[in-house]
Amino acid sequence: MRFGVVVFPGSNCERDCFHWVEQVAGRPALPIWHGQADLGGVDCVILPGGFSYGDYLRPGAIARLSPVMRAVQEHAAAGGLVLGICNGFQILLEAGLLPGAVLRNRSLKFECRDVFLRVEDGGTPFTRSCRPGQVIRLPIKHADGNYRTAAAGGDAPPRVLFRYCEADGRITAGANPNGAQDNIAGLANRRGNVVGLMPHPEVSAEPVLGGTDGRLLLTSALDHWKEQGEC
Amino acid sequence: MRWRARVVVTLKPGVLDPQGEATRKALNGVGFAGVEDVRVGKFLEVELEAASREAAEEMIGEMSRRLLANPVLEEFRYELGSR
Amino acid sequence: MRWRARVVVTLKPGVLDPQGEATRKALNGVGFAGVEDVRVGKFLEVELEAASREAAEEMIGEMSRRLLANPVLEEFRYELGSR
Amino acid sequence: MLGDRPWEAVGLTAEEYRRCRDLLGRDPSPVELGMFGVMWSEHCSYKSSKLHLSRLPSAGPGVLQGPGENAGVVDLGDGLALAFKIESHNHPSAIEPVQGAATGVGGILRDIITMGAYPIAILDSLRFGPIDQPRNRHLLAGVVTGVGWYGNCFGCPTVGGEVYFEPVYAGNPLVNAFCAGVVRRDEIVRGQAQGPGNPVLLAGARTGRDGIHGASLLASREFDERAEAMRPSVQVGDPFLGKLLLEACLEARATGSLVGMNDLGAAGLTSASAETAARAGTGIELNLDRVPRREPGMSAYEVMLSESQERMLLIVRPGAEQAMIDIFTRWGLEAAVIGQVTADGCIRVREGGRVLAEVPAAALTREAPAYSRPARPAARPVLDLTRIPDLTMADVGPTLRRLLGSPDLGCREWVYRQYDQLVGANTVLRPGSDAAVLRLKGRPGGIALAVDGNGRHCYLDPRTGGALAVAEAARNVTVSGARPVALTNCLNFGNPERPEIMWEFQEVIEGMAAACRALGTPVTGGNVSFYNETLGENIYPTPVVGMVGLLDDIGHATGQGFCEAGDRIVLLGETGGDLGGSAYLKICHGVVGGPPPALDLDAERKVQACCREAIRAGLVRSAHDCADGGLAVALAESALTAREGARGFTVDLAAVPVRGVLRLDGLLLGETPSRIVVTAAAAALPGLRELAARHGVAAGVLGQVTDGRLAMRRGDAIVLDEATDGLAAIWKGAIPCAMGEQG
Ligand SMILES: Nc1ncnc2c1ncn2[C@@H]1O[C@H](COP(=O)(O)OP(=O)(O)O)[C@@H](O)[C@H]1O
Ligand SMILES: [Mg+2]
Repeated sequence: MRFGVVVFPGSNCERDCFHWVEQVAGRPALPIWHGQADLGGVDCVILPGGFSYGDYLRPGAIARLSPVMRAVQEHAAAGGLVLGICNGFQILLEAGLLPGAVLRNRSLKFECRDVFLRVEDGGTPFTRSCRPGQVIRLPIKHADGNYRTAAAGGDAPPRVLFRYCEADGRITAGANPNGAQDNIAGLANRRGNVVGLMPHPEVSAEPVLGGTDGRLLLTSALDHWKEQGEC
Repeated sequence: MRWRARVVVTLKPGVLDPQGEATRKALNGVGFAGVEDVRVGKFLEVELEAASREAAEEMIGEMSRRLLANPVLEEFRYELGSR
Repeated sequence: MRWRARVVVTLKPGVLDPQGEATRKALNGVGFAGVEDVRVGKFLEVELEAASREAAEEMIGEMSRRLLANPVLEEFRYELGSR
Repeated sequence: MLGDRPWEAVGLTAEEYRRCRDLLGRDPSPVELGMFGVMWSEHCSYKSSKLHLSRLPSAGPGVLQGPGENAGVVDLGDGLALAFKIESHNHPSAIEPVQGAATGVGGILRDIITMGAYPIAILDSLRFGPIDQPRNRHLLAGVVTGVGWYGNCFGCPTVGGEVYFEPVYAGNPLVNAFCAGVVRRDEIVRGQAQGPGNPVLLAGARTGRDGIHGASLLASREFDERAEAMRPSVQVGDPFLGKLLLEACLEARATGSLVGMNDLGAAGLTSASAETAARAGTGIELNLDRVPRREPGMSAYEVMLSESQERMLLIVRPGAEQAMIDIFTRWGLEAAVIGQVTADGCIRVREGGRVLAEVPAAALTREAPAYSRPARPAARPVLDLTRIPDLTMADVGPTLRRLLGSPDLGCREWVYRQYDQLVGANTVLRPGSDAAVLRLKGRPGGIALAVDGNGRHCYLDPRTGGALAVAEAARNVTVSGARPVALTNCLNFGNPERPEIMWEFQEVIEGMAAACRALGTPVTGGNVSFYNETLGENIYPTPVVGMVGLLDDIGHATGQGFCEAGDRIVLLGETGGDLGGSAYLKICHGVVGGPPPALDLDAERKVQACCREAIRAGLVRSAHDCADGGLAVALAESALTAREGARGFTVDLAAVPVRGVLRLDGLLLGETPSRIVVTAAAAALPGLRELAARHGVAAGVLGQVTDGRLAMRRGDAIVLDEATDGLAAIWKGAIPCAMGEQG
């Protein structure tokens, strides 16, 4: 299975994503430049965290206009796997690949700390090796993670994958680090092939860094791929 | 011709506004008790070159929809003047 | 009486505006070649209670100086309307 | 045309003006005078400090680059090296906290990038006035926002730092930023304009009117109303552009055609060209018509002095120009050939065909004035302990609560939560322990980093205080499992034209030098910030030490928090009960006086060697030094930052190794240095005892790790019995409450 990581101007977790893929999948990921019109034939494209275009205007607003995003759209439409982490998630929201939008954190501050997440849906390629209801620990580091569904409301609720929770899995206001609606930390499109989340699995996938739950998203993707028998 | 557009981007009514809320609290906190509500938006000044007013209006509307405002939570309005 | 003030906060002329600059480049990049300059500021809608227009004006000016605008880098202007 | 007192406009004295006229053999042109003004400013010329700085030891086995370049460099082994440096941005932060702090971080990052290194860690050392005053809260909030904004957006983790609150910093907050970066030994870049004929490029952001005279007027003068009027000269940072600049510079280096590189900071193009030329013994000819500008109508004077951020000067091989320009363009940055290296040693500035300046690079740098300013010892408040009643056992609980709930000793999480501590995927020990520890990918080892400097101690006895700063920084690195190897320092002082300030400066340097020699940690560089004086009030002499330590095995990384109930708690080192200058006297009695804790460098060396060996031998599970708040606060911190199930202790104070008979307050809250609280599994005790004996270090087994309560006895009298949760709430709430963010 081939992974690619898109590099936007101002991305700053792309190196961490390369390292993560290398650690977990055992092979290097392909760098994909924001100006590229194609994804170089990767099976899973990762939009990394950081501050693409400085988060100027709105996080992800400028990045989603990059040439590479058309290729990402087509990849997603064709059922290809897409994972957006933090700023990558924000870009997917701005691009309309995932529903909703984010506002500034309730605290109006950048928040960097570990959070507990309850896995709400083990049915996507990125969560299948988690038990539904399983509680995992990952770090967050963002200033704009206050997730909101569309103002009008009307449209169907998002397919929620992760919610901020207490260590024991209870969903409480106290466990919500940014004010996100319904403690939503990550979601998928209906089909499940496009996933975005605010927490950072890529810096929590090695014992030496104090956590390994970050491996789950990639091991899930790898299992999914094996099952498709296309490895 | 050269134009200057003033674009105001605001959150749609009903969308919660953490910044506005914090600003109101801060204002009440330093003695502006009379402040009941604050909403924070963006104000953009765009200088552009366009053949006609229509062309300029066209451009501004287009760029506001595509970039300056997020259709999910925000709305925009603008004024156009010549320079 | 209840008033609504619209406060516009902008960077002083000459102060670097990285955000405006990035926005201009982005707009040029997606085909809005005519865009020559973008400056990004804040737009605040403040609803307040004040005895008279003078009192309201007084309050708005005061809070803009103290909180809404950063006197080092920004300047502000406002309009006042009754609700 | 320059008026009859031309020197005043650029912050020089009549004497200094005469000196530059002698060096030129004529009157300086307006542009030349501006160049002298900034280059001979205190900030750029170190004219009041350079004669004394030479007293600091700067050589050592692992040192690959000492003072004189943009950053120091130490050897990490196997062809890898670490570049690191600390810088102040005090006055800009006082004027505009967010941008001042942000551009301070941007500046130190560029110093590291300039060495060809990839930045992997930032630490910030901050000083403010008491935060019960709104202005100080505003400054703290703004500075933390600025540090976070730049570091987070740039993508370099902020992994540690310190925050102090003292009235003396109300008018002069201190914002010191430390950065470290990794570089392959054979890829280290120097800030040297080698090779006459080599093209000189200016890359990064366009040049605007920002920060004109920042160096000479803001950073090199005492601070008063006039500074308010200089506000328009505040620079604005762009971390987004800063990150692009990093990527482009790394690519430029990789081409092999990069000869030298220097960031544009204080004194902008003037300093970058003069410094690179002077270091290489060459000259540079600049054609200002080629400088990419942000605004029309800028004069040559403004272009030469602009402090616009995110710019780099590159010296490249002939023929490589276009390749370089292409790299920067690809990253969306400006780059232009603005001149070339010459052999005549002159900085020559042309515009519109005219030569506007022609100054020997040496005249702007090496030949700058050097003053041995008069120094006079100053009396310091004495401490009369007879006027301060000792603590009764009943006082201990309430006192500990008061200390842990004070902004001085409260948890710093409110600050470091606003920083990305993790980007880079190297952070092994995050903020919240004595030092930060980072792994080095693909290697067994890692590095430890800490910044320390207790201004109160330095005020009470500058020489001892200077030594204590080095000792504490080394200790913080040691207890984290590393071997301290070298340091950088930021010397924050008042007005050097005052003899007592010069005395403080010289004493601090003597103290630091002695500690550096004793602990084997040379000084590879740093920064001096004078004129931290507002309306006659000077700050405490505040040397901030940024210490680098190495771990051979990342598995040795050791935190300050207790690990497991049942582990034995051992105190290494003797307690002298030194109350002078303690946090306790300041917070609970409003007293800042007496001699600071005495430092025995030999004892310090021994206790650190012992702790390191114990960690390497796998004998200890946690280690935390006793600093502000002494033994009681150290024990409490280890419990408050412990793993689940180990959040408590029970100790017997009778087991504390003491020097003489001590008061209870001195025993619990005195700040005797050279003490380390370690925990060890019961089975490891004999080994630990034996090790301590071999190192000649006193070791007292105080008790053991428990969960839920902090309990102290003295013999069979109860001294303390507090629920951990209650204290945790007070400790964690200290800064949020002071900031008015929660009840
Ligand atoms: N300004 C800051 N930025 C980041 N981390 C900080 C800051 N201030 C304090 N910290 C962290 O909080 C912890 C406690 O700080 P401090 O009490 O100064 O430690 P010590 O007394 O061991 O020097 C340390 O891990 C330190 O790195
Ligand atoms: Mg310590």
